[in-house]
Amino acid sequence: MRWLQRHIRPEQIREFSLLLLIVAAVLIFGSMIDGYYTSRTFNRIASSVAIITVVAVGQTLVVLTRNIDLAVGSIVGCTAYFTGAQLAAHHGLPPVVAVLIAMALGCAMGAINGALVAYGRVPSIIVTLGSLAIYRGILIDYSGARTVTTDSLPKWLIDLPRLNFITIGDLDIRAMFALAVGIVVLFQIGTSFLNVARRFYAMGSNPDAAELIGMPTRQIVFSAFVLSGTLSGLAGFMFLARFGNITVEAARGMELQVVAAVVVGGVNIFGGSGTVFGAMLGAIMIAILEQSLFRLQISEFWRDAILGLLILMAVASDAVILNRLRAIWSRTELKLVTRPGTGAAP
Amino acid sequence: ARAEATVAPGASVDMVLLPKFLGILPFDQAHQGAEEAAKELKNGKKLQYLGPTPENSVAGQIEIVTNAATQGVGAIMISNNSGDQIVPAAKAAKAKGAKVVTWDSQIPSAEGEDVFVAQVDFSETGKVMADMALHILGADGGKFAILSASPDAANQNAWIAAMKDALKDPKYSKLELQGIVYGNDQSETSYNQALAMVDKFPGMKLIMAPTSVGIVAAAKAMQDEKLCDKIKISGLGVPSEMLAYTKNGCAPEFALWSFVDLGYLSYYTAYGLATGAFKAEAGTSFKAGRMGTYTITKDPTRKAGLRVLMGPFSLYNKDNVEAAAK
Amino acid sequence: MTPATGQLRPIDTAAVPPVLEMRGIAKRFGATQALEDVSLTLRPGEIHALLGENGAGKSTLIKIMTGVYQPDRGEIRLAGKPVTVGSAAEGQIHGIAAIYQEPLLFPDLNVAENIFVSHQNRGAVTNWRQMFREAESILASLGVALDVRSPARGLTLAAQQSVEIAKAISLNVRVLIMDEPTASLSAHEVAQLFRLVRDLRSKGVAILFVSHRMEEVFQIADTVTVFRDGRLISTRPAAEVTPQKAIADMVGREMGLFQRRAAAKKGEKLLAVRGLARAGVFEGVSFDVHRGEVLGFAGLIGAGRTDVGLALFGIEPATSGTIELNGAAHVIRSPRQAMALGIAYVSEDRRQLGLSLPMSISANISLPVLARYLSRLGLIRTGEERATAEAFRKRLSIRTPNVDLAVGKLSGGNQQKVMLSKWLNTRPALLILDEPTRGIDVGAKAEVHAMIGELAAEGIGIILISSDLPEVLAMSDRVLVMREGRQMAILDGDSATSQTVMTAAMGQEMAA
Amino acid sequence: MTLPPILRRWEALLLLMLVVIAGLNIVYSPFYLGVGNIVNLFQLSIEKIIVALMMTLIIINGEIDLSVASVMGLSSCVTAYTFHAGWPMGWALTAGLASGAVAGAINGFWIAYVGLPSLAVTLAGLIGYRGVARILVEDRAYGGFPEWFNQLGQQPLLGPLTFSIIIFLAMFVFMAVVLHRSAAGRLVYVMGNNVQAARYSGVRVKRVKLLLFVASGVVAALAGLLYSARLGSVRGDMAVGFELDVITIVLLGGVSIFGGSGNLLGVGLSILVILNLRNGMGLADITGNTQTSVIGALLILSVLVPNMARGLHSKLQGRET
Ligand SMILES: Nc1ncnc2c1ncn2[C@@H]1O[C@H](COP(=O)(O)OP(=O)(O)OP(=O)(O)O)[C@@H](O)[C@H]1O
Ligand SMILES: Nc1ncnc2c1ncn2[C@@H]1O[C@H](COP(=O)(O)OP(=O)(O)OP(=O)(O)O)[C@@H](O)[C@H]1O
Ligand SMILES: [Mg+2]
Ligand SMILES: [Mg+2]
Repeated sequence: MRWLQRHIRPEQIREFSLLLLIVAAVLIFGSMIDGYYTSRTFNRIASSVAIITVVAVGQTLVVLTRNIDLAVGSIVGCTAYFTGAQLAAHHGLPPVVAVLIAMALGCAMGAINGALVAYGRVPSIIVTLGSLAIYRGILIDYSGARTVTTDSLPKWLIDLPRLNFITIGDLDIRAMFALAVGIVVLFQIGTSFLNVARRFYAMGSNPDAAELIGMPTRQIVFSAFVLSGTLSGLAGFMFLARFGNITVEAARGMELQVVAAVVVGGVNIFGGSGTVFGAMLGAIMIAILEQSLFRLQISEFWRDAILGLLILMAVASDAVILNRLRAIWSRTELKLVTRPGTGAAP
Repeated sequence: ARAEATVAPGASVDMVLLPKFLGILPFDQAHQGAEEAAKELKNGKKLQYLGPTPENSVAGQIEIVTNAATQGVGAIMISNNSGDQIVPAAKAAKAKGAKVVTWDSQIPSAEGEDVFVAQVDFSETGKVMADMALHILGADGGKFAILSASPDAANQNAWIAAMKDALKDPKYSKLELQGIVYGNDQSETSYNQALAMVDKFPGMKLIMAPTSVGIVAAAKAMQDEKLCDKIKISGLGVPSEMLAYTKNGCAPEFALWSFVDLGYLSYYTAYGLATGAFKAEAGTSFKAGRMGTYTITKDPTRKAGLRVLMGPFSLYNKDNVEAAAK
Repeated sequence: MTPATGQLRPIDTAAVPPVLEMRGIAKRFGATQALEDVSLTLRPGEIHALLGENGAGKSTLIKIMTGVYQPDRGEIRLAGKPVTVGSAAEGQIHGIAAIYQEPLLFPDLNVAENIFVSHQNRGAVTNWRQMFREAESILASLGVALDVRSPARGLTLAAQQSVEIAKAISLNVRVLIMDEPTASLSAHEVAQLFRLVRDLRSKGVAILFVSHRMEEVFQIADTVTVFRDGRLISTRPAAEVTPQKAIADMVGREMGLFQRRAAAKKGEKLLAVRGLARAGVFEGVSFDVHRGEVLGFAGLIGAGRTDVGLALFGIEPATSGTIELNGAAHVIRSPRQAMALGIAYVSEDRRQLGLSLPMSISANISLPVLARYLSRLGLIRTGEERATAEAFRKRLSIRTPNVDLAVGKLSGGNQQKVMLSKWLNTRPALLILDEPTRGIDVGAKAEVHAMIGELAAEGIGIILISSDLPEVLAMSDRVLVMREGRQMAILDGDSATSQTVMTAAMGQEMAA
Repeated sequence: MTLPPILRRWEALLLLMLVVIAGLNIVYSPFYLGVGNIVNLFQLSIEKIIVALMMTLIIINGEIDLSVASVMGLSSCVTAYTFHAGWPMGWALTAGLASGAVAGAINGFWIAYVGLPSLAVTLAGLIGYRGVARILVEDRAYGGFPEWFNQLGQQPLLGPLTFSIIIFLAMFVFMAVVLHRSAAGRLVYVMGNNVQAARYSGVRVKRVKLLLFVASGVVAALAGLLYSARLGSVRGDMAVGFELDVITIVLLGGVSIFGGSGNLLGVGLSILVILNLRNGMGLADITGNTQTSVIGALLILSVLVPNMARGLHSKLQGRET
């Protein structure tokens, strides 16, 4: 226990508590729904989580720096549409190039947001509320209200959502889900160990101090937005692959889903704390609630009310658990600290 | 029947074409049709194609109608997404002398509306959908569910009601409606809902989606999950978007009407009313250019209100979808 | 330039060329001329003390050195070459680091990371193990034992200050600037810190040291520079200055050091606390406070004195024990209740807990008793509010152009005075002062001390929590000593000496 | 903070924008200056701007309420449902307002007493309250309200002014006094700046926060009812998505999203700027996404341009900001 308390912080345990809540939810729903524990349920949830997660990773980085990116839905929509249109026009485009196109476009859009926030010193909520509308407007003008249809897309793309990464028993891990998990792992490691990435935390934790000790605060904020845009671009590509039919309305409103995932996942909306892993758990939690609620034999019209309640419960119980843990930790901390005068052994 | 009114070209009337919202294909096709009619009728004023964004549809439609009235336009053509909530604005527009023609989706109470240009007979829609279901599922019938747009779409609700009505006919006794689900006319939501329906409704053999967004999303979902053998898709769809699924058997049969024609006819109707060529009264006939002669009748699907019935449905299957998709 | 810039220095470093020179620096903030024609020279291996009243411009000069502010005029020379220090990062590249008056930690990062966060060349990857180890050893050398893995959020001010110091010494700097580093440290920690500072001096680091505690300055400084109203008054070797002289330079007149407060007449019993405890934080605290009495609270950092204050004020209510006020027992659960009972608590952390920095001086002063300023319609009578603030501005000589100014714009010491005003304005029966003179200059300190005397004489009971031992000894009728959340002793005025207090505060080990 | 300087930079900028926009409208649209149009200009967004007034207080307090649009929907649906269940209209309206108070109290409880972030709580509210409205009305549309109710929403009451506009004007004055002159307003600012300092000063921060959210719920409910009166009919999707417009108005008004600063004068001007801009574009037949894009660009530029000007200014002076 002592060892645990020295090496694990309550903030890390919060992710564990969210994991517990997820398990609890799965058990409860499993007892209420016939045939719940199937690979199909897993796949439903996994594939609906995959895209949101990728965007949520980027959003987490932005939120860590005490900003918010509300333009992600529009960026996903734009990249999905634009990449789809390119693929429809040039069937021979290699997959890698398609992915790069999507990411480059997302990156550019994120860079515009980032430049306005970091160098133009415009609050992020204002910038991204604006670009949310502007990017969507550009898309509508560009598209002329056409839809990118599945049959205009190359076959490899249409088959992509069904591509398996590995199969364990009868559990298919789809490539897209694996990609999302891979990104989470990558960024989780990056944000825990890379000094450059730790600056996101420092910056959000105390921007004034960051400025005073000479951190390149503008670059930090800028790069968070660029990463968020790039990941949204990648998500746009995944969106295109998964849904095939891309209207100009694609991914409208996704920003709220993503923010919900990030908040439920325990990322502090005022910056400085939270992890991309947590954000993924948040996305999973919400997806489980949504999907499972749907399968319960309850009226279509009851779903949102219950969903709202459950999200609130998830956030509340998470906070309660975390507070308990913090209390336990801080209580023992007193004993752990050796005060000056009682010998300096650490 | 009275004499057929002729619509004289060359007048200058400000006209507004107002879709539910901007950015999806069928409405743009209607716009095309209306432009075609405008050219034929040599209207001196340019047709305004104005619409709200989807998330602001209701408030946006009301705002556009109100502003159009302020500007004193001659006619407003609305694909109404606001139910009866548009009524005060429409009435105000009429009071300022504008003609209010609805198309695609009507004002349920018919208040504030001169005439509704109905794409098809709404009670017919129910029968057409039931027929397609029976045709696809075969004589033994089976279970099916509906993937609708939003719970607030007046035309969708009317069609679903009509279909429920039609199902009472013993002819369709083998068809069992398991439930209605809403995809909010969003591809992603519809796609996810379609997948979820598979789990929610055990034994479901068909998804009936009377929405052009929902039907493609559902077809793609079934194809992605390799479920096309077990679960078929039908409903109302745009041929060019449905081509692949009809050919590979996921969506063997679906129906629609021509939105280009609908826009064209709506324009003729509104222009005729605004120029005083004819009045919005039951029994009036008029000639609508290349589409021929239409008559204004009482709308049998509503308590009050007049309509011009365009009809009929076009049914699409693997034999004719390719030609229609061109 | 002032005439004496070091030629008279007895130490051999005088021959060493200066590492940092400031020449003719001027800086203006709106109507305030914060600095005017200031020149200062720092040499390797020199501890240079900077003295001045609150608002004299010390912090501003420091921020110019570190690149946070740009001077309006003047130049900075580093090792003889003129440089522009465009940002704090550039300052660091030049080998200049600062510990600011207000700790600047990242609450979400852990202690170790806070220490190393500004290191430019840490490599790409954080080696957590190594970082924890190094952080622990730096803190150990400071004599502070903190859990390096715990986040900085929630650390007491003193602990935060320790982390700041650790942060600065972990950087191998040529010039180290310390803006009131000892303000919230107690004698033991100060001694610890000074050992380190001397260590650095012997390694050739130039140290600029700001403090309002005279005895410390003369204990450690080689050179003493005094500022007044943004101008440099004198720069002299420490050996040639006496505290009295320095104070005279600072305030422009002669003034004494601490005067022991004449014991006021003790009134009837105001507060009786028995066995007060908050689970896991402190326990077994029992004491009385009489009207007109000053009860000092002494102890090392983290001894739990603040926690007792918070319990009495209802912020973190006690979990057991009794509190009696005027003979009636009360369970205090909220600050509001405490205020209704006539208790006021002046927090030690004015930025986080004490003041609303963007709001005006008058709005801050009226806040706890806003109801007093309401008209019959429930609107605030701003005239009245301002009048009160004006009165306090005069009484505590708060330096400000007007009372509508945002508190955040004031210098640290003046902020402290605003906070005192705010609580005096509640007309308390029991006043809990937590480090009331932290970061305020001798003049103001004397004023606060005089005020404590006056308030006691008016019959107010005062609890004075302070890490400034001479202050506690001079002001208190009795001294309560705490250690690790326990009450060690209550010493009477006469038996309370720095010796006895420290012995109690450090436990047995010190007794030797 | 007691009295906002009448024309600080931000407000001056908004005023300038307003003058430019109104000028363009006058020049380019012959219909703009009509009394009917000016009334419409307010009337078409009246519910949003009423909610924006309360949202100003919430954001200055350092919180956010994303559930307002859903509460608008909830109150309309509760009123419609109870009215059609046979309640007299007066009671039905009371029930609608009460539902807003309850929704606000639920938000406030979790935020103030449990300490959850308002963004999370009201996001759940955004989904949940809409859900409750849906349970009540499902896919139905309720009309047939008493004539006086529809009249109230649609017809002028005092000269050309409608009931909603009168309510808005009265609320604007009231809120301005509360925010800038009363103790309550002072507490709103203090808590927005530094909630800990407020707590240490004996402010009952939890209670203030709770009351603020209850007020937000009631105001949103009132706005919802005004909206149903204006439309004459109620559906489950009443006011969906309004929250973003409301927040846009408040932010353009110069209120900091981190709380503690901003004032109602700015928000009032921002309301005028946005309404006039929308109206002008509507009259110029600019709708849909083009319109929202223009407002989005305006939002960004309104902060960016002064920032750049200031940056340039201080560059010229050779000093940092
Ligand atoms: N950012 C600022 N804006 C406006 N005025 C400022 C600013 N910073 C400092 N000042 C003013 O400049 C003067 C010098 O302040 P400074 O903080 O340098 O004083 P100080 O000597 O450090 O005082 P203290 O001992 O109280 O810390 C003060 O009058 C202060 O109010
Ligand atoms: N090494 C440490 N240095 C400083 N504070 C610590 C240390 N370890 C723990 N603390 C914290 O200090 C708290 C008790 O300190 P409190 O602030 O009540 O003491 P204090 O005597 O007022 O000290 P200070 O002089 O810092 O105000 C404990 O809750 C503990 O979390
Ligand atoms: Mg200072
Ligand atoms: Mg303390």
